[in-house]
Amino acid sequence: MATMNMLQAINNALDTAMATDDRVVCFGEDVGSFGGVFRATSHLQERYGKARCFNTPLVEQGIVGFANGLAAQGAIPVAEIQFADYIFPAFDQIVSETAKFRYRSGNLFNVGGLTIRAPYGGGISGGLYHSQSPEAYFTHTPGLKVVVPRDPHQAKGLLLAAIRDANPVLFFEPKRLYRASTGEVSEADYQLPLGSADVLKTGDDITLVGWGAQMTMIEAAVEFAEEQGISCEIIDLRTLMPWDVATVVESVVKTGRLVVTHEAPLTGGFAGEIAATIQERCFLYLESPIARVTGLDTPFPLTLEKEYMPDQWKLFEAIKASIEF
Amino acid sequence: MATMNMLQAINNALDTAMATDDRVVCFGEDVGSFGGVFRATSHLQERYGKARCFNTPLVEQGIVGFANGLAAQGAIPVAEIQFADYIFPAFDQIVSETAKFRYRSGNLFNVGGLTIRAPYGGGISGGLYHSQSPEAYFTHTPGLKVVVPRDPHQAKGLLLAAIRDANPVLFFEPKRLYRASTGEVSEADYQLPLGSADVLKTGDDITLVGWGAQMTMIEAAVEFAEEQGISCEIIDLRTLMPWDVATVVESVVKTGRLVVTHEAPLTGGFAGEIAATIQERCFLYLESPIARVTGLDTPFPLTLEKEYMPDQWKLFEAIKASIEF
Amino acid sequence: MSSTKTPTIVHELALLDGDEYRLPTFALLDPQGMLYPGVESPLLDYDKARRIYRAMLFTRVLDERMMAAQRQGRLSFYLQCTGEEAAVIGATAALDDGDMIMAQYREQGALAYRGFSTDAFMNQLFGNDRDCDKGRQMPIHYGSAELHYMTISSPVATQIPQAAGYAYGQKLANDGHCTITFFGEGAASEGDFHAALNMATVHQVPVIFFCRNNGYAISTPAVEQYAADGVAPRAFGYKMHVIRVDGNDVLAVHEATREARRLAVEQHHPVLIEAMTYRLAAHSSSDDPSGYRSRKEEEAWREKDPIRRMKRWLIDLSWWSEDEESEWLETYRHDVLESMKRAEKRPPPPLETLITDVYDEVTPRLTEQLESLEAHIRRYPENYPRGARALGIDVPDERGEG
Amino acid sequence: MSSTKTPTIVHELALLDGDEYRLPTFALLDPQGMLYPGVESPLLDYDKARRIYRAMLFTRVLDERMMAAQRQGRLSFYLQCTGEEAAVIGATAALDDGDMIMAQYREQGALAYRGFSTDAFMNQLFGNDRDCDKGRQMPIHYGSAELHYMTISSPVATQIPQAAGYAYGQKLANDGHCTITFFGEGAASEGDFHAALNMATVHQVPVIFFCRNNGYAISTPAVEQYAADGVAPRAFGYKMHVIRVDGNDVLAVHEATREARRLAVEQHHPVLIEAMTYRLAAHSSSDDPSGYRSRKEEEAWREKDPIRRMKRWLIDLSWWSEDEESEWLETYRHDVLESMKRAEKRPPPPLETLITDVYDEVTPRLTEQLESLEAHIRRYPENYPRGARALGIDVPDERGEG
Ligand SMILES: Cc1ncc(C[n+]2csc(CCOP(=O)(O)OP(=O)(O)O)c2C)c(N)n1
Ligand SMILES: Cc1ncc(C[n+]2csc(CCOP(=O)(O)OP(=O)(O)O)c2C)c(N)n1
Ligand SMILES: [Mg+2]
Ligand SMILES: [Mg+2]
Repeated sequence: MATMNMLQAINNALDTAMATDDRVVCFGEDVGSFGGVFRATSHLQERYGKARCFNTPLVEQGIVGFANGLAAQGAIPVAEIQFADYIFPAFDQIVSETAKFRYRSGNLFNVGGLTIRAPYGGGISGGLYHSQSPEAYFTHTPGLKVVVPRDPHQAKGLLLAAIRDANPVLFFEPKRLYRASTGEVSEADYQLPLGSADVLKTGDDITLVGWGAQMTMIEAAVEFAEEQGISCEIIDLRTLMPWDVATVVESVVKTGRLVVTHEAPLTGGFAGEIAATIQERCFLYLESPIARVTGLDTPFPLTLEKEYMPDQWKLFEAIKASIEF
Repeated sequence: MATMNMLQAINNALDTAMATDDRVVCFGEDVGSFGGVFRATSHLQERYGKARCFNTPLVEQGIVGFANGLAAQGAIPVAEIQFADYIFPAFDQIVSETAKFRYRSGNLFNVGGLTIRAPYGGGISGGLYHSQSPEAYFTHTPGLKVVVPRDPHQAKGLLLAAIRDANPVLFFEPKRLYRASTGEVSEADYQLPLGSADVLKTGDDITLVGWGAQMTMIEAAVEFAEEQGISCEIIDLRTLMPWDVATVVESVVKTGRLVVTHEAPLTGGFAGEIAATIQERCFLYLESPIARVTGLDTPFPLTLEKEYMPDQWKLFEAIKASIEF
Repeated sequence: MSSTKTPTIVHELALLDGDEYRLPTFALLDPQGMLYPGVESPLLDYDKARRIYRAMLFTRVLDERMMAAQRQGRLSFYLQCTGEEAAVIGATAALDDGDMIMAQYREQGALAYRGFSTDAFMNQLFGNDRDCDKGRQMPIHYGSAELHYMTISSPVATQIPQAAGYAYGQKLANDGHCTITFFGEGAASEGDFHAALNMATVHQVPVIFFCRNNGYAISTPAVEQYAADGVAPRAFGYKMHVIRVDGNDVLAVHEATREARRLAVEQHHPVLIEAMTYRLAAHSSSDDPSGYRSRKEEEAWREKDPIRRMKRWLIDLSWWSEDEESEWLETYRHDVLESMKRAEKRPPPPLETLITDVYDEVTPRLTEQLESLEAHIRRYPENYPRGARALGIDVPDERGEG
Repeated sequence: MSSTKTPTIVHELALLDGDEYRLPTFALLDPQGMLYPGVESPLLDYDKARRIYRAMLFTRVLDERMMAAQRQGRLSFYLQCTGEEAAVIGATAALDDGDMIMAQYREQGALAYRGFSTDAFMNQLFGNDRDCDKGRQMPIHYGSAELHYMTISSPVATQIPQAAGYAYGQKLANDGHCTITFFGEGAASEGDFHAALNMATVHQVPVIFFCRNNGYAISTPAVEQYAADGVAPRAFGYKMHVIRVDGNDVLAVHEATREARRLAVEQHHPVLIEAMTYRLAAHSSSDDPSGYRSRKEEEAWREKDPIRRMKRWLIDLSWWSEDEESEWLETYRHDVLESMKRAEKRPPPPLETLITDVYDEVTPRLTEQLESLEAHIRRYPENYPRGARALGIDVPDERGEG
């Protein structure tokens, strides 16, 4: 065990993946000798050579297009998109190609080896284009897996699982926590399961569902709520696509109340999918409307970022409103 | 009044828009002298000249990038994307640029003049890449308007409103109905309102919400249901972003039951947003879970397309299940 | 520093537009099918020449028959290679059969050359239970792992950067193979083209970018697609090796591709080949070219038919005869018709193919969706004749849709 | 047919790689700031030369002061033009002030030249209630409708096809204006670059594509960005006029851009200019270049500082003096500091700016969201000091966050 921040845990996962399988190749803008603008790929070029860790030209559609082909060939590409905000030039390659490669070819070909990493989220004074949470653009795309870790231990275990999963995975890293989140991380080679949610805390009165950096907001809000005698169950979805419906259903059947949170705008966000599914499956158990605590239906702002963010106080208010409904 | 099919109505709307405002410019792949692969832009080059109606090179990101700049300059571009399935290479220009132009510039600049037209949807033996309904990728994007017409009269009135609206509009045309849907269309210059749903039929027992080609499925299903004595209210959302929450809420408060339908896959589809919103606003009025009748969580198939489609029989079953809940 | 080379400095203002850098076209066979003076023969050996020619003939027959079938309503869609057989097959023949082909959609000739069976073609075209795509894609979206032919994807140009990535994998694996990607001059306008060529030169991958410049992208003529003299000069922007070739001259195409392959495999130099050709048929069965080009133009190109040209060369070498031609044409026509009949009659793919291969394993949610669909079809079997048939339920014949 | 020109036919196989088509660099001032032999002076008139030089000086001062402020924690982010002032300002000065500028982010010099006030810079940098972006974008994302300077957008290269579209609008309006778009050699790798250059030549629009080739895209050196001799040879692929210019030579840049503008406006010929320069500072305040390049390399380029070169030329003409220089530097430093103090103290933008300008009119749902946010802030004002302040609620001072 070692104390690592999330970047170190990610770097360690990449290192482990490259050491254990020489088909693993890491690339993206500035990921080569420099080690990435956040330094997630530090020392990898040094250790594994230029052929397996390299800079690409500044062209996201090329990065993912190249990665798709490389994965189809049988290699295991781990492509970095410098910010999740810059994943959109690669959208066609991801949505039209990555997601549909296996299905359309009747399983003759697949890009299952592919993992795309991208830092996402707000809270770093990044304004419109360094703060977005684009997960819901991908959770509507069958064929992709979408994974978001909440802390260093999760980041390493989930990233290793993502790289080794037989399906293409989008791995969104909460950059607000890159250095802020630290914890004990095993130096061993371990994986955490994809497709399965993590119940962080059990409780009876209300269920809180989130992922990534929002878990810190949920935990803070739950502290307030428990002080008021509200017993909360906390679920980290971890994998958004395909998501663990059963765990959330089981929890809401017990608590009768649900709050879902994400940073992305409300309309069309993934909380809507969760609410729609849960109201259907738990209709007779729900004691109050499912609440969504999210970003506003606007682009991401700068000066008033704090006001925009779905934080612990907004979550706490939503918990109270749900309980008092 | 004249009898027109949907393509003729769209062509007539474009003609009207170009005749009444010489800032209107139409372009896209094959839209020039050929008039588009579906012939929606027939004769426009002849009438308004090559400078105002022209072919572009085969590059969707260029088409929308060019259109964004042209709109910022003050012109009124109507860009065609040949199939909605091919809108993804332009995703960055739409989501990062079109949608955020006004907001990020503090309203110093805007691309409000822009309209992007694209044929969408299945039922034409088009397989994966000539059948998709990508509306939910855009309804999660504040700053865009998303409009889908259901018949020729609606198509003309909504398209003229979209072109003249001060915001960028994505106009998705149900290509299955291009020739199949005919009706009386006024030759006059008229507009139908954006942002407002259309209650096609009032009823007491259950509300059905859809848009575009799904309205024909809803109408057929409602026929079966009414034969069984179930009184249905039908709402065509028409504008998906920003959508008319009030009209749907009002209806569900009355009926207590809601079925939403779209062709796109279930997970992350726009029906989820509607269900999430309505369960929140109508919690105490709902007599059964909100049902979603949609495509499967897979890419769009070919041979088994009929099986995949959310058709009138699936809708009818959902209506019955809701009533019998 | 931006470059290791120091460019010359000048003090006179002069803007260039590249017009001075006109690329010539490499050709060996003249439009009549005679070798240009000074060209030595034979450039292909007997076996390979006949393999190429037969693949060209087969492709022509397949296209004629299937377009006719489409017109009769037996097939929902079709798209011909007609006029471009020399470009596609000549290039394929210059490769090792283990090299990867990532094509656009008009390259059925490459499959024919590599031995994709008539039944394999038909099963895909009819989307039946033996379709390589399991009934998921439109006709002409062939694929074969065995023949190293990547399954076709409709969005154009996406395969171009993928080819660079695939080839990079081949280089890492050091397996002596390269990748060729075919695309139209229209597809070359997509952003993916630029990404691919740039990445391929920066990372020095063994890939051949083969542009079939057939003059049109659906209705859009090449003069509205780009302002330059073709696609080839773009190579200069990436410092990529390039050659322009007469795409209706199978010998020149073969020779150019052979040399490109050598550069790719031996030196990891990517190469751009621009084959100047012409789409003699409509864009697809959905298209009618009379709306955008003249009969006269078509006729002029029909004179340069690549099959006729190769035939003349073969006959001059006594490697082929009119009799053989008739026999093979007959055989191919018969094969295609018989195979079509078989394919039409085969059942649709099983219902579960609706949800398999989305992921490597079926997810719980997909299983639920399939179960509820099955239950639904059992309630309304007559509305889902194919689904019902797939479930083993006896229902009246399907009404023609397709 | 693919081209109106008939290319020559050859029968010898030869693959070109464009290396023979090396583009020279246009320069007028030598690295010391002396005119090259044979170049006639003056090339700029007195007033314009001084306007350019003062904008360069101001930009340098602004950059120094604001980077220092960022280091002190007064500002969240900053990004310098340092080293590239001649390229940006020389080009801007060759335009009409009514021509549209669509820049990447490192072109504050263009705004300085056009008269963007120090306060306007500061208000944007501090995202206060007078920020042109209404506090929505990171520092350095300036914009001015009045000065025809499109608001900066972070995703690189998106502005390049937009510039082609904007210029097409100018051509339709026949207003005698053109558009210039600035971008880095890194941004030129994006698909949008290819789309833009191709569409601009096909549709013949009055646009100048101005590439600042400063050798790096963050840490990525140009040799890992492309394999060719710079960005300029790509023009040949589109049959676009092109010139490569010494980007640290303000006279050459001005001259090249002046001629490009003439071609654009008078003949609707788009032009690509590649200015060879160097980013003397870090990529941005978040970057430390010592991780990827040597001091020695930086020093070599510091010797070619564009401001020093122009100054020498001006002084030789007696159009400038050391005294004037000191005075102006003093004035600019003072201006920037005073203006910064004012900007820092200004209130944040009103709360409603969170929801305005998403659409031309605020939607009902956004109104609801704002109302509920307001109510929330009134419940917890101390947690939202800016929001509370915007609502007129008195709360303790903010704790330093950016
Ligand atoms: C991304 C994308 N945009 C548009 C289309 C529609 N489309 C299909 S083929 C075609 C023209 C392609 O022309 P070209 O690349 O020259 O190939 P050719 O058909 O001439 O062989 C177009 C526009 C598509 N398939 N994919
Ligand atoms: C689409 C996109 N991808 C990545 C980034 C992150 N990024 C910001 S600046 C930059 C490098 C740009 O280099 P260049 O175009 O050469 O401009 P320079 O900074 O040298 O002026 C990168 C990769 C971005 N802003 N947008
Ligand atoms: Mg073509
Ligand atoms: Mg640069």
